[in-house]
Amino acid sequence: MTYDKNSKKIVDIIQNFARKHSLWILAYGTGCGAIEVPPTMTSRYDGERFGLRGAATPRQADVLLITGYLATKTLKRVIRTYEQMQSPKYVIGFGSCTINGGMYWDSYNTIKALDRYLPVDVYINGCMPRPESVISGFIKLQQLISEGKANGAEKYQKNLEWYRENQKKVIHNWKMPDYNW
Amino acid sequence: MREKETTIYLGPQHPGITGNMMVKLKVAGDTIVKAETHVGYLHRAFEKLMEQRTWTQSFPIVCRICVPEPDPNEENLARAIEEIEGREVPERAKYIRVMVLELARLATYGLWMGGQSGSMGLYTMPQWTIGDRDYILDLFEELTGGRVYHMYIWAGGVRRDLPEGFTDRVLKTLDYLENRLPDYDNLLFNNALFQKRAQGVGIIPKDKAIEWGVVGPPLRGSGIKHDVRIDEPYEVYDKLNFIVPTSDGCDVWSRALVRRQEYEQSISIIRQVIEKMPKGDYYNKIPNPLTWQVPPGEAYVKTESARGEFGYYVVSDGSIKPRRVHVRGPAYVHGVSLLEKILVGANIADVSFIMNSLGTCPPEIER
Amino acid sequence: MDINWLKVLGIIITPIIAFIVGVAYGGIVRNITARVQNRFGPPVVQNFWDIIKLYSKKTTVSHGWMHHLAPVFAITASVTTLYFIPVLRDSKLFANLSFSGDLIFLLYIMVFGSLGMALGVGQSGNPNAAIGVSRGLSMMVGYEIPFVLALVAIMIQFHTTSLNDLLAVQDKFTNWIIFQSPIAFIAAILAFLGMMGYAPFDVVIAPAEIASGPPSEFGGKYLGLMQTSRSIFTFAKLVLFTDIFLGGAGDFGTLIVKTFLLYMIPVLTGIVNPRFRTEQAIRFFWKWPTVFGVIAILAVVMKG
Amino acid sequence: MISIPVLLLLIFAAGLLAFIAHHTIPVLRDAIVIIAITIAGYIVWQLPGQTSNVNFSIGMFAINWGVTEYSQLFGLLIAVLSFFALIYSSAFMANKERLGYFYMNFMFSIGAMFGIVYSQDLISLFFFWEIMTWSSFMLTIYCCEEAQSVGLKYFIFSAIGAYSILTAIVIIYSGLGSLQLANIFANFGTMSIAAKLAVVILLITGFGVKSAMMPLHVWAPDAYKMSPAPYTAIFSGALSKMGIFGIGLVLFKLAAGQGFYPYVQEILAWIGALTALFSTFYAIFQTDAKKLLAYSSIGQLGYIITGLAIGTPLSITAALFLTIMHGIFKSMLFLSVGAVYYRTGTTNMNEVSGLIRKMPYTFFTALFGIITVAGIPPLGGFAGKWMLYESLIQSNHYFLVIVIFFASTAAFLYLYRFIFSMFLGQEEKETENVKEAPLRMIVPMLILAVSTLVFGVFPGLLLKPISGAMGYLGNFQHAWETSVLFNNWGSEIDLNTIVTSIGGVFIIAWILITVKGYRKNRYVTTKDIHTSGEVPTGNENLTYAIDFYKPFERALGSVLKPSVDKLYNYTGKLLEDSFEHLRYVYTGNGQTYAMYVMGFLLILFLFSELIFGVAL
Amino acid sequence: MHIQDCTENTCVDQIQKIFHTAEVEIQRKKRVKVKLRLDLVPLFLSYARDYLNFKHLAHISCVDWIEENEFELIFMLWSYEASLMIMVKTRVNREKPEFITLSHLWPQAETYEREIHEMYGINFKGNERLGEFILEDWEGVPPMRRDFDTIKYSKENFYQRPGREDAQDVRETISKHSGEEVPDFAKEFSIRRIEE
Repeated sequence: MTYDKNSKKIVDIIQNFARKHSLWILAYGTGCGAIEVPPTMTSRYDGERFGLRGAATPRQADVLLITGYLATKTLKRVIRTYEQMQSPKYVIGFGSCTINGGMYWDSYNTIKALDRYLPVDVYINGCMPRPESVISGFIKLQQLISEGKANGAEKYQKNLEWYRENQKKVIHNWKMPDYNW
Repeated sequence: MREKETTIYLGPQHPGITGNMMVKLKVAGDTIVKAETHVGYLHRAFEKLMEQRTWTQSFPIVCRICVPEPDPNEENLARAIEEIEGREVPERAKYIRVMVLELARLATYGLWMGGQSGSMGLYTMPQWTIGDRDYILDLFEELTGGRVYHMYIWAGGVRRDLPEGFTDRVLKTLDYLENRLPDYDNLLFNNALFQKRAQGVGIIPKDKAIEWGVVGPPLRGSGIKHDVRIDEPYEVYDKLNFIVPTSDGCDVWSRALVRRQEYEQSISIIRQVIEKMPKGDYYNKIPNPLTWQVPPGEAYVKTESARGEFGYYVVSDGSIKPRRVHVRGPAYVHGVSLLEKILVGANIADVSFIMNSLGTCPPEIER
Repeated sequence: MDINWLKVLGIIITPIIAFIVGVAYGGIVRNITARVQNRFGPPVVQNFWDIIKLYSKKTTVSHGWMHHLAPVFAITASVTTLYFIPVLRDSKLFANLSFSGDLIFLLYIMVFGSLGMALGVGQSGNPNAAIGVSRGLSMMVGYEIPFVLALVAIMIQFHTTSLNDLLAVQDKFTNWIIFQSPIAFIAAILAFLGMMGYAPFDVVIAPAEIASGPPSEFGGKYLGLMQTSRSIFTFAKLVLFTDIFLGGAGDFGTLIVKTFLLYMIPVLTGIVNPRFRTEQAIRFFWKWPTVFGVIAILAVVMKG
Repeated sequence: MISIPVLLLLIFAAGLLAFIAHHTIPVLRDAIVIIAITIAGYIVWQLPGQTSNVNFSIGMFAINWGVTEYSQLFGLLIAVLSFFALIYSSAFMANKERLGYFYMNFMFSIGAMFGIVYSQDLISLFFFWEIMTWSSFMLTIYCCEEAQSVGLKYFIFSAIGAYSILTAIVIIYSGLGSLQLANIFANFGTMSIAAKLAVVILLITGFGVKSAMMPLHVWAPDAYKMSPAPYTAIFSGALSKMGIFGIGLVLFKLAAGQGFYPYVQEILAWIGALTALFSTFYAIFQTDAKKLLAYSSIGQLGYIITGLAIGTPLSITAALFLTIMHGIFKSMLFLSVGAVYYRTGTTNMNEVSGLIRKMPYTFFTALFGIITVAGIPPLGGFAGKWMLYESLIQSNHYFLVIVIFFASTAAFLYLYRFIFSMFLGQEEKETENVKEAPLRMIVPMLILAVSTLVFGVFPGLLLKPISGAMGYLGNFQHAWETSVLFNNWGSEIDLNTIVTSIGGVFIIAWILITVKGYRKNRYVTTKDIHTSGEVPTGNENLTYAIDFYKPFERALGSVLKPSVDKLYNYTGKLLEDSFEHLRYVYTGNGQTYAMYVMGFLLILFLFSELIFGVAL
Repeated sequence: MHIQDCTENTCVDQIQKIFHTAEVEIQRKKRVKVKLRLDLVPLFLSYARDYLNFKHLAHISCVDWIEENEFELIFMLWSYEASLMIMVKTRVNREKPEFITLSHLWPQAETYEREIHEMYGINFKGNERLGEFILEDWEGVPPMRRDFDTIKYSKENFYQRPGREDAQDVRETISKHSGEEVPDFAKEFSIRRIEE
């Protein structure tokens, strides 16, 4: 399905509207940014107002929130988890360390640029980002969805080889099931 | 040949895990036969990075070691440097440090209450406590500029003085938190269901608690009165009045009770601190941070964090960079060897519950 | 063969109404929960967006044909249950197939969905899902006892197994069965708590323990169909209880009020309680609710 | 050519021929038995038209064989199940040893069952009963060495049953001077009350052994487990029904109308219900599929006994309906377990899993089996269970209905456990090369499976003959017409409303979910599951199998489990001990056994005056 | 001999009485530093645990003194009764680093040893769970050794996003690259405060 802004069908508009208003975040605290997710979701900032909700397993989730730096050990799990999610799926890079390594730029165990390994739809910067900026990141994602631009899953599928090459460069012992679709 | 028992991966991507770690469970039915903790998902090599940074640059790093409660890390590093260097800390800075540490403790207990009840499906409690914890973070934000990571406690004092009227706002927040306590009690601590689930679960016998190296509330929940604030008073804790609650149940319930009482104690400590806080310098100036050399030496300093004894072993070889900073987080023992032991025989429904009661925090296990 | 077109119409629109009401209830419940939790909560229509989103997922993972059929079993059970319950009293349109809406049949068809779901869940081979099923079926055995006891007490008291007869008995406010046999109502409502699956009886879908249990391998349209079925089933159960104990409803306004009030019982219990362990939940049902059920039967039998 | 002696002769001769053929021309063996059972089936089908009874006498005993509508019901069940079981066993047993022995005993027990149902006098009934016991005993010990002790246990219980029946026969003979069933039924009321009660209790005990009534069930799980799968199907499907057959006769032909009848009814009904309840609990915690099904079988027979004992027209209809359905679905289930055993070599549910893709038809059979057992519409079990509940409520047996309902709900647990462990769950390495069972095994299973659907949708097909059979038992015809089921939701022959609504919704939902984006379905293996982001290395066991119902076990915990367990262990140990002593007496040798029987009869004759006050 | 209330001084005396070769000093209040030969350490630790009542093993640490070609192992023991900590230090040869496990004395020592083994490559004989602990599929020099250069490693192995060398606002960099607007974080959300 192509998302041309001019030739959007009414079905697409409804579907995108529903997608936009129902973002289920996978319960995966990959890094220290996970500490700002509970405040975002709980009573003070109340992310549920925007349709955000936790999802327990990747099968049910829409958004993979990469909360901060990824150790290579975690990267492997994140890739596995991402591939188990069901399209359309979105990745939000959360915190400076997903953008350029942040304060761990010289660490031997963390990746420095998330979008080399997974298709990132939205980055939220800061170390760590305040709940307000997290929500603003989600609103940005919602905008992208309603415009039909948040198609990271298709990008990943199309450029799978490039992503795989990058992933294998970091994960030395690549023993993973294939991404079969 | 496949194994007889079923393998269940609790984590890293699991709603019941605290942080990013994995407990590989072998279960027969829903009883755990063997538990194996796997960590390293959050390894950022802090200790290696600190060897690359100057002493001042290390402060932003250490606070990221324990995400829920970063201040004991700063406190530890600052005290270690002060001990090696012999640097004096102004009295006011000590009081401010205690205030910050206790506020951090309150915030962590708020998070813990949320986690503990969230792990057994009481989702109203996290909504309340984490929302209320945010008011403490507001104070931090005003004081330090950061909600979570403060980088406030530095060698020689604290980074800046208290803003105008800050203590009043602290007191106001404390009043609010204290008024919320009856609500928490009604919802969680007086809830018969919580008692039913928590009693007799996750037992750490008293003698084993000593043998296994348990610290903090789990140790006090097993009836051993050990608290760094009393046994080895740092800053101004020896000038403050507070009790160290203990409980003899050895189970999740008694650990919860200990934390519940400490919550009140912390509020009272902060009030005392504000009352007794002297005027004066807040900072004993360090030399040019870029060429600041700490004389050769070593120090092991301890702080009582909300989850227990936080130890730092710092070695300086006289250069501008630390030779070695070794962090001993409380969860280091709780999360790996202790968890593996007390999960055996537990019900699968209680894994997350027990983990929360131990205050497992993976980033300080692997750093 | 003459086809009763009114009936056909009823058959078509009843599930749709049940779906809309059920999903809207879900949204309202999320809002009420949010208010208790000191926040605003999502819009009331949030659950509709969720379900539409699930249906519009582009890919769906399936583990085989039994997995594929699991939500079908679930929705079959919920829609059929609804069909055999008189939704409105004395209504031709909404009587559906409940010529003699029979309690025994309902007891049966209500568990059909659980078994079907369990079979589909089983094919995924996820141990968490299997644990969830094991918990769910055990719990079912738990709450069925007081529920059946309560229903049998009512059957004895009114000498009927038919819902329509029960509705006929409750012709005015004071004749509601909740007033006529309150003990049976207590037993039934406690079982009802377990049936609705809110805390403290949400052992089946315990996220922190078994990663959402049975649905953990379901996503996209499967999860969407399951949520649809859950909404319909919730509504069906509420209508059933309203019919049995609260005198049914003559019009939709009354029905909404009664079912909503009834729904608030498990919801509000759930908001302020943690969950039981499975064995604690089962024992709970085998303790007081069962005692109440037995008392209810004994009371009826003694009376004559 | 269509008469009972021909039928019996055919079966027994086929058994002997198969025995001989196995040693000379093995190919003929299967053909002989299948042809024989086919012809036998035809004969049974045609028998009611040939109403002539067969009378002859051997020595002092007058032998009388005849067909009633009641016996015809059972005769047809036996014929059909035996036919399918024999076709199945032609593939299942193909490479086994001692097949002559197997087929001979198989045929003998089929013949004996025919003999039992068509006997019109007690002597031939007892004679065939003993043949049945013997042949089934032989097949119980057929498989292996371990089966010896199991067989002995079975044999002891059978002997208890046999002696009970024999004693009853003696009492009847001493009281009435005739062993013709017709005479007995007519004149039973003239006997003394003590003798009548003794006869009823003894006969129910005797027949109850075969139908595994609760205190007498101990032999059943092990014997079912040890016998080869095709025979287990007969064992549970048809042979246990002989007990039901007998109990039916005793209740309605002998006990009915006597003063103690209501008490017998109540006690028997409760025994049946408790049998159902406890065997369900035991079934839940089994790890062997055949044992699980055996306990399930005991439980189902409990329902049937309860139904019979209640004695209202509707309950008897329900009981007989369940009898037929149980014959079908339990054969199906045992046959499907047999198919799994054939391919994997185990019936331990912890060892096999994920066979659904490898053995889809077997799974289909098992699925239909468990849905039928669970009594869920639209399959066959529904109408029977429904009528049972309704009759219990109508006859004010409220606590019975609760116990039975509880047992029935708890049955979901073991049914799910059974199908989950074997067919669902992870596909494991050990079962990688498993194929679907051969056609000769699949076809009988599938036909039986489809028949449950047919009888579920059109219960009238069964209810009509059952109604006839009930006409024989008493004046109970057309009882089912009083049921709500057929008044409100169906016609005389089908359950149109229920079936249409369930089927309709099911099919519509199925089409909707399948059509919508069917191509976008991504089919993945069972290894591709949510393992919290980890990738299992392959040695991990991801099947949740052992202690499946641990929470339930724990919940039962102090309430029920230990006490019942203790009781069971205690009685079990007591029995084991007594077997040790009995072993000296019963050597398992036919001649000694015959000698004992003769001795027992002699003693009875000699002391009858002392015991019964009547000289024989 | 069981010492209930040992202070710093009695503790030092006690240790020196038994371990003559040990260098014992009071570092500061509540800290006693003991330097020992490698082979005496297990003996000393079990002595301290059983006789001096230092029940709590707080810490095992390791420092790489690459200049002296030695690893330093540091054991921290705490006595609940005496509120006293002793720091036991010993040196291991860097070429063939070996020590024996303490997991029979303190179960949690196993975890510390696993980490030190992974990070420094010291082999603790008798510990069965040495192996992968924190790192996964690590090849080469144990990372905490001084001769492992983390900057070089990370530059070689990881893609470094250009533009992070000088201190600049990340937001501007992003917006420069993708041409998007700078995100407006000042957007108001209705958030409660205590004062209100």
